Amino acid sequence: MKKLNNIMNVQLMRELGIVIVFVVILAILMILSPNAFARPANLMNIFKQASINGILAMGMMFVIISGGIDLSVGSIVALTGVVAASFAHPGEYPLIVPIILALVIGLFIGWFNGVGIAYGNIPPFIVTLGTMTMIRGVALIVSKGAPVFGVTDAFENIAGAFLFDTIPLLVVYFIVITIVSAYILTKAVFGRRVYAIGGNEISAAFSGIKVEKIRIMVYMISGLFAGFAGLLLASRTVSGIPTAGQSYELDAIAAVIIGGVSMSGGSGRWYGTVIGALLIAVIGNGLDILNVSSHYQLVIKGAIIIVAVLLDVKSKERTA
Amino acid sequence: MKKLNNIMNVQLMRELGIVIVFVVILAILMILSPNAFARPANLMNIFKQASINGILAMGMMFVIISGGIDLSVGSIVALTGVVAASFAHPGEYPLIVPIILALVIGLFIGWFNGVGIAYGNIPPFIVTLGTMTMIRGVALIVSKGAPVFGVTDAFENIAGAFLFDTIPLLVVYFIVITIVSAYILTKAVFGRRVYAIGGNEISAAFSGIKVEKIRIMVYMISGLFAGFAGLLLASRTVSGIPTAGQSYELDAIAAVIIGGVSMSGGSGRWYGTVIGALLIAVIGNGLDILNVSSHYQLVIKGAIIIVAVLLDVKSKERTA
Amino acid sequence: MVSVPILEMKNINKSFSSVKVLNDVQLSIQPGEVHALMGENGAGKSTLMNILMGVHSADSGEIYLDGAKIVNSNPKEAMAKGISMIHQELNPVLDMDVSENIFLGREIKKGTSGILSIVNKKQMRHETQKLFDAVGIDIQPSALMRDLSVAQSQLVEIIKAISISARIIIMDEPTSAITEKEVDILFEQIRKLRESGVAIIYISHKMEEIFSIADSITVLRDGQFVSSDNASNLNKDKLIKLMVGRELTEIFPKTEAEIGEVVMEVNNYSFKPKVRNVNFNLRRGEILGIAGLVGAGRSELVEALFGVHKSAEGSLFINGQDVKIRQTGDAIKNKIALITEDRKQTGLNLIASIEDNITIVSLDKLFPRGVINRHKEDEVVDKSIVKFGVKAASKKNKVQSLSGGNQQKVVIAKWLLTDPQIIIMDEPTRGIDVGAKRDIYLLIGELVKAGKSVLMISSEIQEVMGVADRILVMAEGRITGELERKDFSQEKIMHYASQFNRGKEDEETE
Amino acid sequence: GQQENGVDKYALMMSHMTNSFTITLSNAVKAAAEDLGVELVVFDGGQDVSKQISQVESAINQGYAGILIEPASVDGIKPAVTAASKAGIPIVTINQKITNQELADAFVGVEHVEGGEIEMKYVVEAIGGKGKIAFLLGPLGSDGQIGRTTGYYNILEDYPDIEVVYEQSANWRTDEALKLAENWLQTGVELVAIVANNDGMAMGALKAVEDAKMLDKIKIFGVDATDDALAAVAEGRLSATVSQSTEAQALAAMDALVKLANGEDVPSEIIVGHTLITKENVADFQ
Ligand SMILES: Nc1ncnc2c1ncn2[C@@H]1O[C@H](COP(=O)(O)OP(=O)(O)OP(=O)(O)O)[C@@H](O)[C@H]1O
Ligand SMILES: Nc1ncnc2c1ncn2[C@@H]1O[C@H](COP(=O)(O)OP(=O)(O)OP(=O)(O)O)[C@@H](O)[C@H]1O
Ligand SMILES: [Mg+2]
Ligand SMILES: [Mg+2]
Repeated sequence: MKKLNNIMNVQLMRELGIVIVFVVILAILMILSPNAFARPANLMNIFKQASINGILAMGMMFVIISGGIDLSVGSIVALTGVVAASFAHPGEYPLIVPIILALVIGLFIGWFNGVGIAYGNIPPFIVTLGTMTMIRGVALIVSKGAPVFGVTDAFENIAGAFLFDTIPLLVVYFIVITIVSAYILTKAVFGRRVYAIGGNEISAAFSGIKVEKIRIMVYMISGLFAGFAGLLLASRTVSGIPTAGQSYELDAIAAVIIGGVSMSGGSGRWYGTVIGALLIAVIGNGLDILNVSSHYQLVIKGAIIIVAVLLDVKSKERTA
Repeated sequence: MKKLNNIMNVQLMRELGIVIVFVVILAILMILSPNAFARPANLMNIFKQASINGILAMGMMFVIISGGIDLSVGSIVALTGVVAASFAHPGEYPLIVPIILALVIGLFIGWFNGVGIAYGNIPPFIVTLGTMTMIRGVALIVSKGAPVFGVTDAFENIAGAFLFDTIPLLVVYFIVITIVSAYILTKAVFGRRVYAIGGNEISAAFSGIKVEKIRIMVYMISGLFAGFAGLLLASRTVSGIPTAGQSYELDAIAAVIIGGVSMSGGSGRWYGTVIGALLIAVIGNGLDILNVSSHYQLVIKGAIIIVAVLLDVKSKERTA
Repeated sequence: MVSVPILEMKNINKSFSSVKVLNDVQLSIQPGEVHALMGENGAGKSTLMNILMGVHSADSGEIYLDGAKIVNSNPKEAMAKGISMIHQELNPVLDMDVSENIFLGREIKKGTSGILSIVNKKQMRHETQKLFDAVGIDIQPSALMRDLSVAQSQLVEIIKAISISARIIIMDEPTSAITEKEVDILFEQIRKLRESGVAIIYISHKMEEIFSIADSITVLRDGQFVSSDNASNLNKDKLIKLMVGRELTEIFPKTEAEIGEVVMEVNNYSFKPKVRNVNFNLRRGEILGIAGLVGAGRSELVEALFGVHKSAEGSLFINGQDVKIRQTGDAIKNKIALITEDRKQTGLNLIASIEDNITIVSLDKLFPRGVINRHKEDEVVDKSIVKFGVKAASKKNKVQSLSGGNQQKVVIAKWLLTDPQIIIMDEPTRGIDVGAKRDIYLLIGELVKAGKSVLMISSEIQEVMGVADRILVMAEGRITGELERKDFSQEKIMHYASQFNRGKEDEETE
Repeated sequence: GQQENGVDKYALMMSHMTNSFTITLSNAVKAAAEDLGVELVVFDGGQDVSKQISQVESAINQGYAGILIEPASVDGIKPAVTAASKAGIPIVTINQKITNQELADAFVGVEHVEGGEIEMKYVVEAIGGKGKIAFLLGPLGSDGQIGRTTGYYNILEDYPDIEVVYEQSANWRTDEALKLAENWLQTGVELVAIVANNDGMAMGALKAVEDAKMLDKIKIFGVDATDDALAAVAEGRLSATVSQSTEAQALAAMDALVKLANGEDVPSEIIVGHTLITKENVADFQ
């Protein structure tokens, strides 16, 4: 019995290292700023601020577990936001049109990335760097370089409304997408295959897995989530901004990797990614509240990311 | 004999796929714009514009061959540029001071990255994302957020002068750094070990190679080259700009990967990286000269990168 | 002749995540002896050697070299003290050439400026060629490791280890991927080394090898020291009993199964240039062996049949039906399984759990609605683990942490879970201990008894002869001979296996 | 508003803090707050509207007496402004009007269009009303870029002999502007002026033109009156820059915000004019 207990603890520590780090950082911020940081309204606020990056990170997680990378998500956010806003002017189209358009465009770009990688055999970094550049251009062309504004109230409410008058819809979407992603990754056969192709593509192919198909689907998921994030950002900012979403891909990748997913693919847990996204939001919010000047914020933010992952790695090593 | 010839050609095609793609793109641009693009002065201009990215790419190449990634180079460029410019005001310090400072700072940041990765066991993406953020903050703090200007003519001449009145020194540096890098990578023991740890870290360790030491040195090279690039950029723009170098890391990585170095490490040739850097510069220059509008430039640039690598991959597959 | 041992390991203890894998183990090696280290899969042999090399650190225990206590904290330190090792899991740097791999970490330099001095490539290739010539191996020093076969890679590893002028050479299953011709080369080298006073620690699951080369034998069982004795005091049965803890009768138990109708017919199968116009058929309840020398194209043939190579040509009939197999999924649908020869590359996802590996091919069958039921999966996997005797602390552990033999069992478990009709096994017993080998032979027997058919590639002639009902022999991509069980003989197989020129002549007349 | 040590706390939301203009502006607002005896906290939006919205939302939770905002986007910031006015917190936009300006309590600043017009008027004069010119634009879609470029074309309507041959974005960046100008100079087109949306890009163009030894043929113009640009104007290398009268903006804005917080009325629009800076008057600004 004792042995079993031992093993369980070790396992927990191993997997939850980053959770502990996260809790410690939360605790420090609460002590430093009990009146502001720890207030429920602010905690809800953090959740809200984590949502868009969290949604992107969920898609990115599939891609990285499969052994790839998706740099195009930031540009997808911009393009889908611009297109959605263009179709959300009062009295023109029903609300469903911009929603569907954002999702379909995201899905399509993801499909394009996936095909380039799976059938073109082009490195994921190059394909998605290429689409990142191209799609940014398309967003600028579509919007003629200027933000698209004048959207309906209904459109604004997509991200701006509340559930039960208390929970921002943004947070609801984040939670729903997390649950769906976690389900697919851990319960669905598809998720198992994503891990398999990331872990050893050749052995996956020998095991009858259609590697190309899975690969394309993974990028489609990332594209779809990015399209949804673009819709949400446009709704939240009540406009489609062609320069929006710049370097969002870095934050999304960082959330995933802070959460313990390996860049080389094949491993990682969904809740790590959630913690990663929350950690990034907490740092930003906490430093703002502590009134750290913005230049020093960069230094501290960078340091916290490194130290958080260092502690995670070391806690795993100790228990290994 | 015929068979040998055959093998030679296949080998050449395999390795030179991207060279051919490059030549084709050059030819197209020459046809489209014979009077402007094809002029010797412009060709030298392209070389000049490729230099800073080329130097960063050379350092990045070592990192990627060793199986890592360095996102911090753009921020290093900013910090070393700001510091160098601060010590280059007329009548304050001898010219050697800003030069040494830029190189030492770059080297130190590279060392820090390397230690975090080799001994901290933190994923390269995280460590260098962390330093990228931190160093950007430091650059802003040091410069108080504004460009540092008022440098000596001697400082301006570091990048601005010419060799034999014809070859810009920038190009000379790029060539020298390329030669040194190529030498280290292909001829020196150190280069073998970089390939070895990138190709199979375990096997390298089993063979008695000090993997940690090599890893740290690789990041130091990248940091050193980035420090030098920062010095050159500050000299070229006659000021130290704390926001300079943003997303330079993406261009450097792109140059390396377009040149055929695999993101997973262990393989790649130096001249591929040179071609990669030149290709990026050629695209930018060609589109500017053809006066393609900024929006469409993005679309075309992204498409060319994807297509270039696709053609490279396919030509290799056919001959393999 | 008890002199001072060149190496002594005393009271070595080692645990991985609180699972004890070495318990007070001892080992004593005399200079100039070949000392076999024996034990079942997972007994702790590789772990003990990795501790000696400084790859792992022991939890407690001492190591003495020439009577003086030493500590190795990394392989470089061990190598500096004259200890080198051929690792069980091959570890080439794939994108480097052969000579660079052989001299990895100790490159021949032109200058003396440390790691910035020039590598003398020419000299390295020259020296490599000399090493190869001296033992009669035909591999180009300038060839990329990536382009070598498994067998050639293993030869390179062997040459690499013996070219380091070491006083102690550890050989952890050096012959798992090579055939008798190369084994002979290796043994010749081992004898030469022994004469010059080098001590060899030799690990293998091939009994014949042990008794032909070993001077003394130490046996481990479940991480415990069992015994250490002169080889002359032991015989095969005694040794097996020490290893397994019980007697094993009959190494090749042959189950008689009823051989029925043709289930698979292969017509004119080609995957050029490795496989040329292969024709054969396989019957229900039959064990069909494929013998041949390394590089004969046996693996490529079965890979082509399994849909791995898109450019393969030819027709295939399963139960009389013409089937098109364009991808591995098609083969699996037609109830074919392929247990590949290289478990690390093609067989397993090393960073996934034992459980995930075992069920990966059968997910669609187990969970037709696409949703995984953990309880059901656990049940199925528990059964497999018991059935195939996979030794592991938990099914949630990564396959990576298993001993080589246990990894092989996971591959077999994974494929048999798909309930295949035709089971192709490419070197299925590579790296497997005697007990487990016998279990696999028994399993093959059970399979054919249940009306399934087995196509088995093996480079161990004894094994094919012991197990198969019929043997095909391949050379240079063609089937050069076919033998019924009553006609089996080593000479005949070797005769067919070395019919080289036929292939070339055909090529020229084509 | 909430009182800590009896001093009112105000928030300044900057779109970003990474160039001379934003740094000067935030420092000037800080100085103005100090003069008025109130506390000021500066937030950096990092050029990301959604981040700026989050910051305003946080500030509303923290009980600031008033919010001064330099918007990261003229449209996108609307939800934040709405939330502030709902919470009864006075909000003033500075430097940049927003689309739904009526939601805010006041605007203090300049009109980018006017800045562009002032710059272009001087360009026209300097080149004698004809010739080929090139535009260096800020990030496409940014308010400064759109406003100033519109200003350029407003003036050019009356000058058919001036031809805009190049119009590309260098994203406010010196190095990009340098490359772009170098490439333009390769084409052999005889430019007489390069007109930049800001001084950072103007300085890049200046370097390219000087390197090509063509400063006698091509004149360079910028906006922002950064220190290095002023120095270049004084040396006669840069033809002109346009000041956004940063200090005046800051003072007026802080003053208006404090008045609003204390229940006083202020005009809903306080426009501070741009000032053209050339060699003649540069000494007054250095
Ligand atoms: N890195 C590791 N982490 C966890 N367990 C390990 C690790 N390495 C080995 N083990 C376990 O230690 C035990 C001994 O393994 P080892 O590889 O030494 O066996 P072996 O005697 O070499 O077997 P084989 O004949 O199959 O190669 C096995 O149960 C194995 O699962
Ligand atoms: N040039 C090569 N490039 C890549 N893989 C190769 C190459 N040559 C052989 N291999 C692979 O190595 C494995 C073993 O090769 P080997 O030389 O044993 O060939 P084989 O034809 O399979 O021989 P055998 O008849 O012994 O099975 C096979 O899986 C084969 O696909
Ligand atoms: Mg072993
Ligand atoms: Mg084989």
